[in-house]
Amino acid sequence: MINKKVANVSEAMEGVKDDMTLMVGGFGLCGIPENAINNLVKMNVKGLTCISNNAGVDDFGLGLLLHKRQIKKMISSYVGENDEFERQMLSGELEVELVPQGTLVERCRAAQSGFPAIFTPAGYGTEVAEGKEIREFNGKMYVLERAFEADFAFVKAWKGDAAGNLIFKGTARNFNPAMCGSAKITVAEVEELVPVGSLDPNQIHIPGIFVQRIFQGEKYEKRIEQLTVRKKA
Amino acid sequence: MINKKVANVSEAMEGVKDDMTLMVGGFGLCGIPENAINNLVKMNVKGLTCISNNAGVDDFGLGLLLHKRQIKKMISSYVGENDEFERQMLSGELEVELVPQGTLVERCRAAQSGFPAIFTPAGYGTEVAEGKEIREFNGKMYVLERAFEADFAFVKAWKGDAAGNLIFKGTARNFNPAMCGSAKITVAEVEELVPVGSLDPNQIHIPGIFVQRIFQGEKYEKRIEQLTVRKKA
Amino acid sequence: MLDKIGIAKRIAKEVKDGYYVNLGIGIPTLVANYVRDDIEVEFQSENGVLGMGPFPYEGEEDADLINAGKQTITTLPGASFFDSSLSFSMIRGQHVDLTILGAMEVSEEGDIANWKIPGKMVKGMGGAMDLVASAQNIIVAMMHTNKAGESKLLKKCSLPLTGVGCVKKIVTNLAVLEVTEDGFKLLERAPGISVEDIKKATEGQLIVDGEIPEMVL
Amino acid sequence: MLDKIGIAKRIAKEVKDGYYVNLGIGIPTLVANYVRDDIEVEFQSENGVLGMGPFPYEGEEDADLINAGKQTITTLPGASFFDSSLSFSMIRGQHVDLTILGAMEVSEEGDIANWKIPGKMVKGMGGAMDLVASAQNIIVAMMHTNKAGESKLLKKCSLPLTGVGCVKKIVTNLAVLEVTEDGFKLLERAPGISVEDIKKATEGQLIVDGEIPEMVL
Repeated sequence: MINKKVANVSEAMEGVKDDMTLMVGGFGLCGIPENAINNLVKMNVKGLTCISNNAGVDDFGLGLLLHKRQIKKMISSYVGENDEFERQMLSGELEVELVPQGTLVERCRAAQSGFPAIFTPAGYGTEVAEGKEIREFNGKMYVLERAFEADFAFVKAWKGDAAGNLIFKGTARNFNPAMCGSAKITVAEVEELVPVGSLDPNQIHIPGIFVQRIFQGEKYEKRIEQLTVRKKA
Repeated sequence: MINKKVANVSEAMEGVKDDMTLMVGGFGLCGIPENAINNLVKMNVKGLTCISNNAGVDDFGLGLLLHKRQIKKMISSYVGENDEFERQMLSGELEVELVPQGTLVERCRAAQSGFPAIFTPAGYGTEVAEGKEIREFNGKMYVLERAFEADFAFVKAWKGDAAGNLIFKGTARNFNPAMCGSAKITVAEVEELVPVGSLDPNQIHIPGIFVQRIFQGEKYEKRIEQLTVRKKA
Repeated sequence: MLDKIGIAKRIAKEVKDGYYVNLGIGIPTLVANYVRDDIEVEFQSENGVLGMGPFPYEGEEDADLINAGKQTITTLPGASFFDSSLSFSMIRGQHVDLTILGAMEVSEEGDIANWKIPGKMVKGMGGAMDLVASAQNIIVAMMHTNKAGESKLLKKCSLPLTGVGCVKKIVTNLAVLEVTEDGFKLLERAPGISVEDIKKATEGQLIVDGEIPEMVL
Repeated sequence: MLDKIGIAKRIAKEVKDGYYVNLGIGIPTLVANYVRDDIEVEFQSENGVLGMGPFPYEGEEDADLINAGKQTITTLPGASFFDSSLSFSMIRGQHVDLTILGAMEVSEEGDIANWKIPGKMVKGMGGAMDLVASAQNIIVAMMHTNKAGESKLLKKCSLPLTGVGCVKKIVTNLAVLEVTEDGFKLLERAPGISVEDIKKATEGQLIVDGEIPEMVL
């Protein structure tokens, strides 16, 4: 068993530098690598390009990095619910590449899987396709989209072991699996680091080969963005 | 919950006709849809094109269909361990398209996922790439391979429910997941059909949306191709 | 004239037995509440869940269980979780039978715009571009006119597009329309709304063929 | 001269701490038995398992647990199962550090042929084409000559190729060789084998630079 465990978040972040490209897991605030993000704020690295479906909210998640102007460019599919983001984008302070959600995840997976590019129908006929190769297959039009290249991927899982094996919970899975192994170094933080051998090999979502560093995360806030409930009858 | 359960293998095979293209899950004899294959023999459909990593052995798996000359064309990555196969192929009675294993599974997944084609490095510079588009990305050469088109996919899972959700066991998973939803109709047979709601939604390998029919399989032989053991000390 | 709930109720009638349905944010989310309960339907959300149920009871919400609108949800028996990649395999691979989403504009050729107002508002397309480029069956739920009273059913969309030639049906507060080769074909009027009202509110080519029935909700 | 076990033992020394290794059928499979036990290594098999252990004890075999050679296996703590698609993501995505496989022929430019003898034998390429097109580090394990005594280290391969310019190192019953821009560079001799013996058995360009040490197993 190849041991991927590191002592803490600081050790896990070793090598992260200004101007790097980072993949950050999560959908909205669900399943985001809270420890890694908070540590990026503390490290004060600047000029970052972040590949992440969303940009957090004003005071949580990647919103914290936006607030401190640490992010040069965001590559995302949806960035609503974040006033500071919208302000920086409309004023031109922040570069933004908006990518259809399915394309975003598949450009991650392409990097993970050794594919240089994909043909997807998403965005055909829109400004997303401008300047890109278009091709017809079986009467339908497709856009050629390239695999991402990133320095670090930060993901969050529910359970993991020192071998780097990961299990996600509910819809906190989202973009995290496709980002594992999609950057030069993948850092996984887990709510619970369990002993090697205690996870069922049949039920592992991401095998350890895709993860370079793993650590036990701390103090998860797991904030809910839109609390919707019904009353008990 | 949308109910996919059918009473038995005969009902599951409804609509299978001569000259169709079938995907068949499994690796060697591991994880093959034994009930579906045996029923294809019984139905005596002819002129089939089979997409399957292997072709069974002389007296088991797809070898049974080869023996009865029901297969016109095999699309596989490895067809050793089958004398009748080799004879039919070398004599020209059987058409064979040999496809690199990673390409084979990804052409299934492309069909499942709505991708028309993929660029893969496998086979570049070999006869596999002949007549296909070659393209360089970042200094490396890739071959354009097309998504499969199939009428039926037959897969075998360990557990499943009437919603069509599937869980595979060990290395019997192999090609089965990528074939689910990759043909017009996907038929899953399971060792154990469990009540809906008894599978953990977090641990389902293939969601039911990819499966059109599911049934409880019978009399699994699960033959071992190469028994390798060590003596107890 | 219909309110948002009325639009949701009318669209719910388009949901058929055995359908897998993806609901967009806003009015489409409400559709789930009005689907007949004697048919089998499963709701998919592109962030990674199939078999969504109603909102959780107070105090039973789980931060790890949300829909694409980031709302807390529950699941029904037979549900499954999966990653974003497999989720868009369901969508792009046309395994989802019906997509219902909102729009800022729809053109008479079935183009749709719903993600950007240049210089003013950019929220992003989320999964909408994948959905409209892939779905066989797309219904748009929206108001017939914008806040300024201008038609949202146009000859050509003025805003950046989300997809081209993809919308099949539109349900607004005023009408049900089908997108045909010749333009918006009027199928039904909202209660109390005349064909004349709909003509006035529709900039794109409107086809009125014979008597137009009033919707039954 | 080495036997198959000797070749496996010599290749085992190429396996480094922290390596994920894919072993082909035949001699490569034997390598696992001779890797130092003070380093951390995991074996991947392309049919869908990472963290393979030894063969099972008699009576403990499981038909659902095999390697790519269809042999019954066991797993070690930390192992995982996955589908063929994710398995080839590991391979194609260069997450596997070392690939060891057999060959019928290797050319001095690093081309490899191991899947077909036209008109005579066609077993198929299995995962070999993906492995050789993707791996950064490929070691070929084979006999230096075929049964007819002809060299398998050639100027050009005569058989249909599996991959081009991909082989980095070759371990045969006679020698260890590195594939360089100028040809096969002789690194080590097998016990009892002279440089002259190796020259005779090598059709492709052989580079002998200085004293060639005998292998230490």
